[in-house]
Amino acid sequence: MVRDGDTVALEGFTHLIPFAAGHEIIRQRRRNLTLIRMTPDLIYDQLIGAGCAAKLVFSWGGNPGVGSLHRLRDAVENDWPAPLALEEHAHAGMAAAYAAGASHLPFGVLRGYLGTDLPKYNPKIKFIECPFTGEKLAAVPAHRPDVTVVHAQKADRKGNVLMWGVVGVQKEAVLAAKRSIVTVEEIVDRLDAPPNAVVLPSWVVGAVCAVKGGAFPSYAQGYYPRNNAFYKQWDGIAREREGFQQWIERHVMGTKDFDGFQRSLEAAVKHA
Amino acid sequence: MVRDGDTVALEGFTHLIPFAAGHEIIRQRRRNLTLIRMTPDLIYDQLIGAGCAAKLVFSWGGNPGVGSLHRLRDAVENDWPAPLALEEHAHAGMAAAYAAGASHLPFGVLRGYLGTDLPKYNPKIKFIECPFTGEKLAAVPAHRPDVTVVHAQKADRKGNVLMWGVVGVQKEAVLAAKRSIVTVEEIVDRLDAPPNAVVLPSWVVGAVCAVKGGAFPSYAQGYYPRNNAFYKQWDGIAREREGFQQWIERHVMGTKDFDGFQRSLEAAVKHA
Amino acid sequence: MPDAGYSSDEMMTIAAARMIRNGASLFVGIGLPSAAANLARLTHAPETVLIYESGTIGTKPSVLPLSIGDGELSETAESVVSVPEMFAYWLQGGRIDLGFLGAAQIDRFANINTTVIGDYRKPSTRLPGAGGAPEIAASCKEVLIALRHNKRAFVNKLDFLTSSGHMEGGDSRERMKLPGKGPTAVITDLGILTPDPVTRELTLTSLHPGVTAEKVVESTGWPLKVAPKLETTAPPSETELRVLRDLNERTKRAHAGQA
Amino acid sequence: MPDAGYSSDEMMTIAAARMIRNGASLFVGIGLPSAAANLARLTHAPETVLIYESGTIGTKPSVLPLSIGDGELSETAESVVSVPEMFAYWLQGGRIDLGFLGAAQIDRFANINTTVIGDYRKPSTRLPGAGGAPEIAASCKEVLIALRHNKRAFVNKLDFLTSSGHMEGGDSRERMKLPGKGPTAVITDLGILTPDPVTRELTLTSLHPGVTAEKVVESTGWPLKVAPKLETTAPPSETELRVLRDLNERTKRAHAGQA
Repeated sequence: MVRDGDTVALEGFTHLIPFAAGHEIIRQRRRNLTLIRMTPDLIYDQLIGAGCAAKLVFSWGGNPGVGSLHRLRDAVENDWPAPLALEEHAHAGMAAAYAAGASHLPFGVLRGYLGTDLPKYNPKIKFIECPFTGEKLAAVPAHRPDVTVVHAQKADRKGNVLMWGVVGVQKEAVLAAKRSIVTVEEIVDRLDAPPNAVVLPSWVVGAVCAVKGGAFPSYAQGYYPRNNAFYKQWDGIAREREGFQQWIERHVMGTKDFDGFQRSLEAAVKHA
Repeated sequence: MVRDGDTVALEGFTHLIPFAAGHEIIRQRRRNLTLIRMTPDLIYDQLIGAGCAAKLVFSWGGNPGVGSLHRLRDAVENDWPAPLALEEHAHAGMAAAYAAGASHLPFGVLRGYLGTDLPKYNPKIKFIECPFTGEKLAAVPAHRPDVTVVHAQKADRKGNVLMWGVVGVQKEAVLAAKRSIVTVEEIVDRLDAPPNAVVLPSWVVGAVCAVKGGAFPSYAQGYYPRNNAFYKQWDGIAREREGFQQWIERHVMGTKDFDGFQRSLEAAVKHA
Repeated sequence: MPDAGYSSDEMMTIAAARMIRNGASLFVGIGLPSAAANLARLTHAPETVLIYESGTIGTKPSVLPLSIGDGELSETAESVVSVPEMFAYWLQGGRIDLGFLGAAQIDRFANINTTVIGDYRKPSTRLPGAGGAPEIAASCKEVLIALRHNKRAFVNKLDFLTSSGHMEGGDSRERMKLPGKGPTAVITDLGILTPDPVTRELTLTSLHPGVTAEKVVESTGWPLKVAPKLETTAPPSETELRVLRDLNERTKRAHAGQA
Repeated sequence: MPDAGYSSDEMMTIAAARMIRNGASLFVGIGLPSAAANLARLTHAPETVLIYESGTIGTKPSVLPLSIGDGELSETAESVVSVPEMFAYWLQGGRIDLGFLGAAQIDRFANINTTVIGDYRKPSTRLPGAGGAPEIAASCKEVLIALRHNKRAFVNKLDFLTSSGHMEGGDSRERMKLPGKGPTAVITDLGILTPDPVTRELTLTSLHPGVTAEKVVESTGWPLKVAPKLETTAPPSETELRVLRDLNERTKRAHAGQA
């Protein structure tokens, strides 16, 4: 469902990051993507390093608590493996842009960006006046991805999706998109969602696909914890181009699916 | 905490309507209030008929599924017991105004009011242009009540509040207000809130007060159902001024608190 | 029609229910829209997704709710969201197939009034007002309207335009950039009116059994256009009548014994 | 300071933690802010409400999270909200007492850069970027900033202004109508700087034990003002050191054994 040149959002705020779906995009050798994501994280470091991206729309591009995303930096600083255009926001602006997209509004309004240099480099940040008070507020155009991909804990057999814990902007990202894909830890007979839970009814979701462990090395609350050690290891894997390329070839391109990827990683650990 | 002349929002969308708090405002003979509420319902019919209100900010003023709010109509059509200024919106505009208030934005934006006569009579509905696409969108000023009152199912001993089911605009109304009061069905040792539940942490709530049954004749999910029969009876009680006044005198002014009100209503049913 | 075996209100509800496509997402108001939507769900359209503005999505009530937020709606819903989310992400989001409205007054272009009879500032009758209707009328992909047919309701000029139909007809709705297509049918106790594809003026296209075109024209406050090929609405089937009456009976019992 | 019995980073974290008033609501970033906030919560400020931008409100983690959304944050939170709600209703809503930021560069008016070193379009070092910082800096009632003190960080001119401090000093922040008061202290591994009440220029007001004013001035990329009455930061107490080290030890163990 992802095509070359698409604008794609893979969301999940530290939690439920759709790594399995990201790997599949790499395996399918998609090119020229505009990638949207608040926190690019390891998943976009991999997509960028693998040459899938032409542009990144984001607000914080680091390896949380560890340091840099070396593939992102290499693309920005040295155009490797290809130049990467940046459309840079702050989190508040990204959140407002997704919410506007979900709301079918052309723009979102926020009290933001005042005094910062971001509007100088991102023409999509403008300032408007309140029609009642004259106050100056920031405006950002709505995000409307061609495809949004998120990972969730459960779906029922009809395709209704349930997620809980840190839910980030996943709901907004799905509702803002033209098409959407949800990978889930498991498909169950009954969702048994608590009242007011975050549920995506089947009729607003394009496709649902069970991928156990599909958020690794991020986490799925109630299923497995964040693999903080892998996040730390990534710093070494991605620091040099060669090491990164070997890793991607061996564990992503060299495997058929996410299950294969996980087995390949385990084998590597055993032989280390 | 409610003073004469205040702008007051008692919210609860068909569910968890803070009737007990409304009665207390009537008992305290508050005057000159600006009442905000999406659906005035019986609670505002009572406040208006009792002479507490100078202005009503609303979007739908009926007795749901039954018919008119006769006290509201009498105030608008005949200035009884006092003239009532109207600031009239649609639901979408009211919801956007509360959300803007909770967000500390001076106004909310919506795709609304296009083609309708409402902007002709409500100068607080304006139209703005999207700075990116030039599209015409409606803008409404944020609601910032002096006091918001809501009813919820539970609070813990620290004052954290949990509500579930139809949660309406209660969270937004509380967060938009300068002061807030929450009545609850019960105070418990532990909230045991499910993940992502609607919780108001104690530090954003002004006061919490246990009033068992305090949403009658609306309902508190998990505690008691909506008393649809009373909603139907209200049509007869409120149709004529005399009948309404007798009812308010006997059951509200003539009782000390909501418990007294409920006993007084029960006694009336037994003698009928 | 005392000997038809059904009332004209039943015919209206059943005719309205038939317009609901199975699987459609449906934004439902209280009263006839709710009855028709639930009738459809219990007969030919079991996969219909019922949405009430209280925030309840995909609800399956066993009785008709009196309010749009009765407890059963939230207990049987697939998802219950806040009211700001309902209006922003769901209705304005453009994901609702069909909106279903009632009205106190309607004009020839299916614009409707639910606000006042008489002058806004000194009304002879103050009606409940807009509620969710203006944005339902604007943002749902299609809109159905149901109301009883008489000259007080079908007026030459609205006292107040609460919710936009086809505005002044022709392409005036499109020019105003309202997102949805607007009203596609008006179902009454006498027949069915649909907008002319070009002028968008409401035209009588179907008569309920036993009703004459003259009766409908007489009950309309403007010179009503009548389609050259006028159809007759199929009478209620046994199943439709039985399911509707059962639903109404269950509803009556449920809303009685409490006060 | 090899014989002080604590490191300069420990002094910095502890000095930062002391600035947190018990009961305050605190918007916390990862790294030193998170360590200081949790240290405060585990010592003198048990009622501190910790808020991470992942949507977790009132969390009580037993170890320091590596990311701002680790599972323990949501498991121990009083409430977990969506990210759009966090930024709109909570941060922008103006209900957070204290924001706590780090920085790669800071200028004399406590404006900070976390975006790039060098030219934006051809940076020598691409940093992670803004994240939540610009609106934390704008909307929290007060802001604390913590970073190591050296000339690469304390610069005469920022390469990029990511988050607004006191802008050009004086009343320039107020004139820009930023909602919060802005930075009230900068805590480093050498001492504490606070903005002059009038000019808003950062002034050295406290030295950590064993540090000289000359050393701080030398480590600053502009001619640093030094307060006439320079205080000395109280050294870490035994309790502070023990709780911080326990916390770091627990954290290290928790983040190791998984991959």
